Amino acid sequence: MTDLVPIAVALPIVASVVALLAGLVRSRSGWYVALVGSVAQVALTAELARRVVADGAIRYVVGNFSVPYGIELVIDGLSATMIVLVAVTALGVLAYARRAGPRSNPFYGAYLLLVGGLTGMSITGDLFNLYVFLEITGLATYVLVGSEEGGRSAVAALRYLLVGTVGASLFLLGIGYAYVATGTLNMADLAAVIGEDVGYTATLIRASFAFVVVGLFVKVAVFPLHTWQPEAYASAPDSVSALISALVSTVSAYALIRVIYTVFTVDFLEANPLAADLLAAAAAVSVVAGSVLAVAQSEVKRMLAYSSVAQFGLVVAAASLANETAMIGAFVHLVGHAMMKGSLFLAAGVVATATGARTVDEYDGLGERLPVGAGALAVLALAMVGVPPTLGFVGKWYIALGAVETGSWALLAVIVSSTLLTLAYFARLIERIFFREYAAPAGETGVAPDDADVPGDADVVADGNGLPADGNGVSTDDGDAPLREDVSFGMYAVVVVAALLAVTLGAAVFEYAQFVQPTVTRLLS
Amino acid sequence: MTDVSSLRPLATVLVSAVAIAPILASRGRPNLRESWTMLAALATFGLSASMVPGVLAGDTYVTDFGTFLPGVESGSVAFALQADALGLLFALLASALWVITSLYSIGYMRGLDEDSQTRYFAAFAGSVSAAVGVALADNLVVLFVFYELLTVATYPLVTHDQTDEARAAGRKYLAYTFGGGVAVLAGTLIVVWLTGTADFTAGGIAALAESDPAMARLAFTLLVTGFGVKAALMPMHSWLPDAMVAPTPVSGLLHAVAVVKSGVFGIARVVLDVFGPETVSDLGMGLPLAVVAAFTIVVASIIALRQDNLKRRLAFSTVSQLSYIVLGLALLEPRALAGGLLHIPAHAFMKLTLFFCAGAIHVETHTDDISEMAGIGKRMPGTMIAFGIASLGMAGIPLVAGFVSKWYLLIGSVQAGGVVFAGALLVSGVLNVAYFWPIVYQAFFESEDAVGSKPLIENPFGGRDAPVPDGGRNADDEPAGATDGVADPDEGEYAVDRNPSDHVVEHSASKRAESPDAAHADEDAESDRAVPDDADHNGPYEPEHYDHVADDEDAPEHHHAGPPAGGWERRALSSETTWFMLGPILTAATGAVVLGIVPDRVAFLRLVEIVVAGATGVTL
Amino acid sequence: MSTLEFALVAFVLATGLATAVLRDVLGSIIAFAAYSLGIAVVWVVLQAPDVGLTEAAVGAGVTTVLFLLTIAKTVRPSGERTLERLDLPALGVAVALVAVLATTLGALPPVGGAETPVATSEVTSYYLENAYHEAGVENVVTAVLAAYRGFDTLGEAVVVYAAGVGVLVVFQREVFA
Amino acid sequence: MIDAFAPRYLYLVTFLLLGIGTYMMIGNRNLVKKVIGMNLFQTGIFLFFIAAAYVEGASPAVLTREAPHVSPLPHVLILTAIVVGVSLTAVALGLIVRIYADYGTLDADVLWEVRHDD
Repeated sequence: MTDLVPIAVALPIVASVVALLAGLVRSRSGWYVALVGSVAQVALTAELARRVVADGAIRYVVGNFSVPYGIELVIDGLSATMIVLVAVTALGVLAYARRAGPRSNPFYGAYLLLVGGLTGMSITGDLFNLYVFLEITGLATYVLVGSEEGGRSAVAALRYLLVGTVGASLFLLGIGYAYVATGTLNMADLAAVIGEDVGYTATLIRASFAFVVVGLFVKVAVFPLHTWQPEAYASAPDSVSALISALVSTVSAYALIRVIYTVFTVDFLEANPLAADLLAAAAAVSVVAGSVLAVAQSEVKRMLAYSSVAQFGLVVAAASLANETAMIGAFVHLVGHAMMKGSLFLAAGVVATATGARTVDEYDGLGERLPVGAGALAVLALAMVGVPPTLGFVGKWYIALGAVETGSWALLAVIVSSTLLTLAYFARLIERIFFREYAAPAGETGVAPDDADVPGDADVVADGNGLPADGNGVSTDDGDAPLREDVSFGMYAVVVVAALLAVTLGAAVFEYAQFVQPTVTRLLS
Repeated sequence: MTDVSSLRPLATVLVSAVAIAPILASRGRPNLRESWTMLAALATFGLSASMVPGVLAGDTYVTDFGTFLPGVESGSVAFALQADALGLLFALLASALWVITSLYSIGYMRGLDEDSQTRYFAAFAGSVSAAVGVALADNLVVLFVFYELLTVATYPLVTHDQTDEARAAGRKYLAYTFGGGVAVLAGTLIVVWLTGTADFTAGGIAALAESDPAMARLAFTLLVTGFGVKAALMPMHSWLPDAMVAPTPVSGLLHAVAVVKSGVFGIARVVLDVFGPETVSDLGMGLPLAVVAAFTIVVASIIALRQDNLKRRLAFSTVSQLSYIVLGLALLEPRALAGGLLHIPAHAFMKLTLFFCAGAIHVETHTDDISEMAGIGKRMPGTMIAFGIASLGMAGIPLVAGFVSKWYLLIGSVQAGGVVFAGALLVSGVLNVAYFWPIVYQAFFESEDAVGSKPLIENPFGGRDAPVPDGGRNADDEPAGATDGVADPDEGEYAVDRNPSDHVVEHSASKRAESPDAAHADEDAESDRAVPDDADHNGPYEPEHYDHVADDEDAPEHHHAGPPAGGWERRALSSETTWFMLGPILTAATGAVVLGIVPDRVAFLRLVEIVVAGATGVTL
Repeated sequence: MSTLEFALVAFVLATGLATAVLRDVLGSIIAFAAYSLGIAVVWVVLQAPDVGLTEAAVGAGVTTVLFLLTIAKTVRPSGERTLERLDLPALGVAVALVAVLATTLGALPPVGGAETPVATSEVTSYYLENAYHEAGVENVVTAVLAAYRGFDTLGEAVVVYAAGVGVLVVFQREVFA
Repeated sequence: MIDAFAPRYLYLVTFLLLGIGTYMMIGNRNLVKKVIGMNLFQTGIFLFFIAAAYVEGASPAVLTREAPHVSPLPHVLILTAIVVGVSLTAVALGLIVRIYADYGTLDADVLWEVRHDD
């Protein structure tokens, strides 16, 4: 029954084809196909994770060949975490996308393709196969970013495509170096050959490490290789921003950790302390620069995007420590960040759909106008800041404790003060939401509560930006600040549930840590 | 000491947190909303009081949820709450004073017709929950959790006014306290790393005494610095005076009791239950801390002298008094410890009284500056008497709470050989007199006509020479044709302008000249209105009746700072303000006196004795 | 290296350079097509006929057609100049990259050596020895492609499919509508 | 020096192609040329793999040909990578067509600016 393993990759891909073909019969049926596919994927990945809990890691070689000649798929605690995260997030975002769109069938084809690509990246045990899935993921992501109306998203998508391809190509070059040095591509086999025959200080291995890491840094969006990311997140449709901000960089960071520790192993970092130092330095720079840039943004989605640069700095910092506690922390933070950041993008989407507000300035007085959305957004923001006992705090605790254990004081300082850096940009938002009065933009009428204007002119809402394709722009004038009617229950539900989870899931982390502990121990041994 | 597994600590923390939901839900119905607040306050107080007998008998109530975070090696950090003597001291204090403050809040918020009252009461309940959580935390990590939540919950209260000043204060508040939080987190991490645990242990965690002294010192410094932010140790105090833009009940309960004392309480936990007095002494960290505290005591007192805004003066007084507690802890001498800890409740009662008085003056007369308060004793006799009593206590005069704690402190500092510290205490006592006495003196013994003879006040008088004082804020709402001095060039002088919290300021010069009787009658009407009438849901407290400007055209003397042109009118104690405000004032003042006269009859002293015995083995 | 090899490599580099410096986009595309053909021949010379065939069909064929379609649908900016203006920062980055890469040159095994890890690796010899009786194909490349690394090939198919879906999404079209 | 260099010159060609590709992606303002640069970049890497597989005097990895054979694995990888490359190119060109439809220009400098006014 281990045949379930390749099915985890195949299922979303097949569903993607079905979604596309369903468009022949009936347009706008893609969402339903995606829903069925995602539910099945959640069930499948949950079952796989259950088996990992029960029996330990699952190894499967496609086509019944033997390692290292065939391609191996591995599901251990960490990859199980990723595939479940991917499936659940995809399902959650679907709940949002039903009303918010985009709604075309090819869109959901690409959506499911992304799920398949990310799942493949998570479970593959072969370095070149990782590249193939990286490119599938990349293609799906570029396309999804470009799925928004208007030229802006196309420009962002093209930029992303060019930079992302360079990243993937450098990754491929890194694989080339490793292959030239060892003659094999299976991760476990590579680790063995590097350790026994080639040696950790060989130039080829160092070069391979450098290219693989830089290539994945591009995909993770570590400063200064993040340049594609803010515009891509900001210009994509809200559903897509949420999905890719939650998953693409996350799985890339997972791949980074996987490659560093499974292929190159801890011994490589020990033999090349400079490599670990450079990782840590890149992480620290990313945390600080990402936060500073986030503070400088006026567009909320761009701010959230830069926030991701900073948060992935924390993950990379944890990865550079080669310490069990920190590594668990990296995964807690990966999952936590995925949930919180994805939901923050969705919350920003709810706000934009309901009020048209997309810049920080336009968030003035949002607490009055949209209490539920604003409240969820604030809770998620605080969780992101790391206010205890939220998920954001727990992840940070593990990472920081790992830094203390290894005596990395400089990194510890960066990690704990990232709280303040994160606060700097989120407090600004929260202050505007709750502690400023809403001021209707100049030249608008019919928005002040006591302004007895002609009802019906509220079509002129506070919206200077493009709304999603289906935004019909009609809202009823209930004499209040302009509220669009097209925020569905599903859109609210996802955001609110995520906010609640962000607060409460921290309590479950210790259990999770027990679950991944053996995997992490093996990874770092 | 026996641990008793019980859900009571949890319930004590959760009651007020849970109350947030019904408070938010009943946002349209103020009376119902405030009922929830009162219910939660009484329940919290009842729960903490119910644990007193057990704790006095030597039990500790514990609620344990099991492991929350990993420690080092096999160690782990549990999410657990415990009600031991020290924790209960703080929990009991915060919850008792919340009951009083809740009543007062009703009078204050309605008296000023503040905006966003629902948010206010919800955030208040959240703050108390977090403060009680700080009190009942079982280990450093849980304490940190609630410490941070307290910051989050109080932020909306600081920024309540939504003015630029309030927002700036809020930002500063967040920056300072989260900065402190970062230091606490780092210190906690190091402690966990050194010992594998973070559990509070009477007398200190043993493993810490044997660990690397440099690391232990670093951890101690980080923790004390972090907690010192909320404890307003200089130079990390400056958020506190700025936070005085918050409504006065907030300043009273949170910025004189719950928030600032969570900082002090954190330091107490660190000194007594994490490191233990002995280890602190071995590490040589007591003296530097004592020096910082003594410095803060004296300097803050001197700064307080120069503040004309009453709340700012009180804030600096708080800065100074908090350091009494820190000094007591830092001296590591049993009696000094007892004095410091006892000063937690003593200062709380006295300072709360003082803030309540300031708030009552603000609501009734819109006066915030001391220089405008000459003769105000006529207008608000009960308030100013309470103010006087609390001031005496602050200065350490016998028969009021402050005396007992300062006595212990003084003895302790002499025993510790710190003559310098004893000197600082005495100097500060004198300064206390110097900055409180003029307020009381001028309130009762000077008339508003006497010019500039008050000692130690440098700011010019406002209101006295101005021919037609006008708030100037709502000029548009003036009745047409009112021949008042809207363009009065002096109006920038008024406290109202310097204190945007008085954002509902309305004054009609033509009305001000009305006979005192008429004004008096209106005032009575105002007092009546302030009594919530549950049966009358269309009563004046329904939101649609909140049109303060329109309602209060007839109650002019409420709306400008300083005495009215004819001088303060003389009022009886019962009519000077509403009972919603006077009641809490008198209760708090009574509490301060009771603590001063029969300290051993109140649970606090006995709790302190247990704490000191646990930490040092010395029975007082 | 033989003269033929040298001339071939020189041709590839020259056409590659030409794509970069020609200002006219059409010229650049034509140069790129020539480059692709050249590199296809390089693959054949390096004993990779399958790759050469694919490169000729896909690289020189399909890609060129796509480029031509694109400029037909958009614009072919024609300037007065023949060559692009030199972009110094870009040149700096490119030179830096080449310099960094060149530092690894000495560590790389010589091309064509029979003792390189690639040539001698267990994986290579396993494929050469077992492909026929395990996969039943005499072309080992096909055997590896279809059998041993069939999962990659599945991925490859998915990539092509993704490109199809992608173009539909990018143009915001429904399927065949 | 020459002895060490001569057998490895194909790798140097790889690096030069990567350099040219990088230059085009950064330095050329026309979007189509950037995509061409991307293709050059990728073929540079292909050359790296194929050169690594080459064995002097060996025949292609077809068992009917006499031994020794070149390593088949890199060829397989590059066959996959070529297809990936063309797929990426197709999507990139699709995006370019749409950008042109919306903005009427393919000049990157102009477009990066337009973005800020959006």
